[in-house]
Amino acid sequence: MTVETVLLVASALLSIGLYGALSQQVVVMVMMGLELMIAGVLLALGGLWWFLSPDPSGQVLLLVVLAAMTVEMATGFAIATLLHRRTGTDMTDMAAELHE
Amino acid sequence: MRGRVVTLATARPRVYVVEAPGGRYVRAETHRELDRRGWQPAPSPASADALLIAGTLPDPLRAAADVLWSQLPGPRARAEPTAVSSVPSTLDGLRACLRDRAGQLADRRGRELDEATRWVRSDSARHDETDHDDMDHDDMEMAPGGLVLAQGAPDRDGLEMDALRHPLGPLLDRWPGGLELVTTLHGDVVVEAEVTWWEPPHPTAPPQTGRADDLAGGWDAAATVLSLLGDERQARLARSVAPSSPEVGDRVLRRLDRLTRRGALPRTAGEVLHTALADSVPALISDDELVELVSGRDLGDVRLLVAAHAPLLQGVVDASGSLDD
Amino acid sequence: MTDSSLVVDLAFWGCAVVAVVFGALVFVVDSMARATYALAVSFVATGGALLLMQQSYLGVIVVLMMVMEMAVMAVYMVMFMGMNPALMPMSMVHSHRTALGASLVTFVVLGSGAVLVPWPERRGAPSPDVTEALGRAIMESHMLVMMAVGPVMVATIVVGVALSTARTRYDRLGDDLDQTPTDPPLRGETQRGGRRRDR
Amino acid sequence: MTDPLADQLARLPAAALGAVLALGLVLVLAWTASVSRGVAAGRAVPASMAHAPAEAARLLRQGRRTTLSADRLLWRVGGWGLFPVAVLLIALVPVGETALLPGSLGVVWANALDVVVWALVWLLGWGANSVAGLVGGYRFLALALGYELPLMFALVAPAIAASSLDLAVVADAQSSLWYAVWMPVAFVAYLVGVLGFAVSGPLAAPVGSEVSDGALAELSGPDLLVVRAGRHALMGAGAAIAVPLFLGGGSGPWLPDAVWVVLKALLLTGALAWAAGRLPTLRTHQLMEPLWTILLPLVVLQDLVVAVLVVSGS
Repeated sequence: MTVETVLLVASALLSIGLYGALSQQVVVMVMMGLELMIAGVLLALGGLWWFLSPDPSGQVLLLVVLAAMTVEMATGFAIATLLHRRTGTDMTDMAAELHE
Repeated sequence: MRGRVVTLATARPRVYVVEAPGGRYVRAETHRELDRRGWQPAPSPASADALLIAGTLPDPLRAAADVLWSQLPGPRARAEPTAVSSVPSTLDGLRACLRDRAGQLADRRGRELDEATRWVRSDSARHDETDHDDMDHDDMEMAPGGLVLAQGAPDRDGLEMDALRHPLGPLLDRWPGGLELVTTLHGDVVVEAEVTWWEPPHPTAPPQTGRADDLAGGWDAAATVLSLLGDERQARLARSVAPSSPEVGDRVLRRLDRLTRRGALPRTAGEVLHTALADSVPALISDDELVELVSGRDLGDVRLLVAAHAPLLQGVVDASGSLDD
Repeated sequence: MTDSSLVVDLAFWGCAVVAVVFGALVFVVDSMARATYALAVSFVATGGALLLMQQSYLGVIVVLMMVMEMAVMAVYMVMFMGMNPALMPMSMVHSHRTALGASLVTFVVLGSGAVLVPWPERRGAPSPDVTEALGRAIMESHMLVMMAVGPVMVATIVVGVALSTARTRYDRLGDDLDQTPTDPPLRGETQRGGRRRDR
Repeated sequence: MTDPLADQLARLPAAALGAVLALGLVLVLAWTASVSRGVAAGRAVPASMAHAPAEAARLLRQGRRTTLSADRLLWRVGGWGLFPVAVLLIALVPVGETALLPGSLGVVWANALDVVVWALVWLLGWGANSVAGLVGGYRFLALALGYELPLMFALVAPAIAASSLDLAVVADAQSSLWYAVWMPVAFVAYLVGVLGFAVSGPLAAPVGSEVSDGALAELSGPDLLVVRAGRHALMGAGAAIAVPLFLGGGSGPWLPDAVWVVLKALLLTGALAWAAGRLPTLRTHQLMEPLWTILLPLVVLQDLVVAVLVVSGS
């Protein structure tokens, strides 16, 4: 376990998440892609913190990332429910058509 | 050693008790006999050792009984007592069958494991014509298992939910014999229901009539409700109540009232039981009233409501005599 | 580095492989439930990797939060996708190639960065109790951050409920909030001024 | 390089012994819960004691029920996961000198483990592909949201009072007065949470009889056995965690610490299981309001009171 390997794993997670976020049609699946990306960010920050400068402020940043993740999920679910209620759709493509 | 384990394992078999049309008295006696022996009824066919159908099934339900029978994992035993007096010997027979190693082995070898699958396949073939087109995912109409997928419909909260057709009965434990209630579910809430009654092959006469029996019907319903609430202790008390033991009756009644007050029991169910046990015989319930009663309720409430009203249902009364006799 | 024993290395690679493989499975498996729980496993492994880097509190919080969140996520999945538990072949992707290309490029760029950048040596040493240090940080020097996170969370709850629900409390009880609630809560369609049903 | 590894290997026998002891303790606690449940259901004591072995024999002999298009992998994960979660919870409890899994974050780990039950029970209901199972799984998630927040805030109270998240430290901090005595609301909320993740008592709606045992409806044979044992074990494990959190850990006269921990856990398990057997199962929608609007605010208030007392005391 070195800083290089941790970052390598983190970038793998981030890339898989990016693929999901770009390619999936269903809102919830897009959110899962985003979650995976955030997992990569968490791991990268954790690794950088531990291997480069393990003082407490770095951990606070991680905590903020975690909080941001919950906010993203909660709002995402709420918007997905709203969309579903309004239009019966769960697809990003159809949501895009709404403003046309 | 093996023999001792088998004896231990079959000391108190779990019996899945189903009431056939008109089989009310045999079923009630079966439950009382189970209590006497300290056996517990099985809550579902999956965990049951034995299937007991109380009363005589009409021919069209025979195939459904076979599907139910195929759901018992085995070792398994099956019986259909038709008279109150034959219940104890039937239960002895079930246990003997479970202990018969050679017989159980033969049963396991001869089993067709996919009876339920075949049944669903033929059933979904019938449903195919009624399937209407769905816009976007035509290819997803059918799951690989051959199941029909649910269609969406707005639920009571205005959110689109899957609407699922889910039949309750006619072969279900703690359920009035012969009643088939086909519900349409949103999640677990019943939005629509259709009632069908299956007639007994020949009318069965109640073993006794008169006021004593009226009360027995009420106590039987109370016992079923308590059992559905998971309170087997009080259910046993309710089943043991004869009109001659008012103290026990009072205890059960107080318990029921408390459950109603605490909201463990739907108020309607609690009230009708209270009326039947404490005051007078409540009015009979027509099929339309039954549908009205269950719609908007969740699946659990539906079971409790039907159980509480069982002695008052028109079809039950027609098949096996009533509280009004 | 200092604590790179063989055991820690093995555990880290175990966690890493699980995290990446299950992360990929999210977009491969055929059922929503499996996809959701694959993501949960991936997160648990990420939490495990954080634990190995002595960030016990964050690691366990990641495990706790993500299992909870995925349990709820599964409900949304099923609700919006309308799927039964059958393993159903599904492919709901658009611009598959672009996405694949973009993610591959990202991986190559980030990965080579991770390997090629000459990372500096560690400055400072971790405090003996990392969790306590974190607690002191958010309650002393970085208190402002936590004070900001709190209201944001509350706002999220309010926004989430407001966006997703169609009812208000007036739907349930009408104008008179002292009434006992109906049982069942509401019958039939959503109705304004909630009709009371005495059952 | 070899030294740490050899170190780890040298610790293996002790760890294995500890694991066996934890497993044994979980089994005893689960059996206690089962006996107490039987007594509450009106069975005689000897019959209640024989109930678990007889049911085990019956279910081990029983075959497996198959359902159409079941997601067998997830279904089995859900069922067979419950018991290991209980074992891990027990491993966190400091018995005597140390816990099997000691650490400065025992309280948070206990919380994380009980959240795993969310996933397992839902998977159990989902995997079978049956209406009763799904109803049970969804009921559980609704209830879980209701009981989990009070449970989390209940766990916070002892941690504040002892200024530590380490279960051993929390236990030691109660030498003068048990936390159960001066933070009763948190204790009650915690016990409600235990009933919740053991899916029993008033919170047993997910396996309610009125929906054919809900999440358990399609289980048979050994699969059913491990789930039933798992539920009893979770109740025992929840009670065991309450010992260092609220009941003073190993403190007590005459007997060694370890004995007191086990004794308290057994007594609490028995009491909890008896209460669970006697209290009626409440319907899910009836529980939502009391859990969210009464219990949760009360527990938060309890935390506030504890925090104020701790700050003013120090």
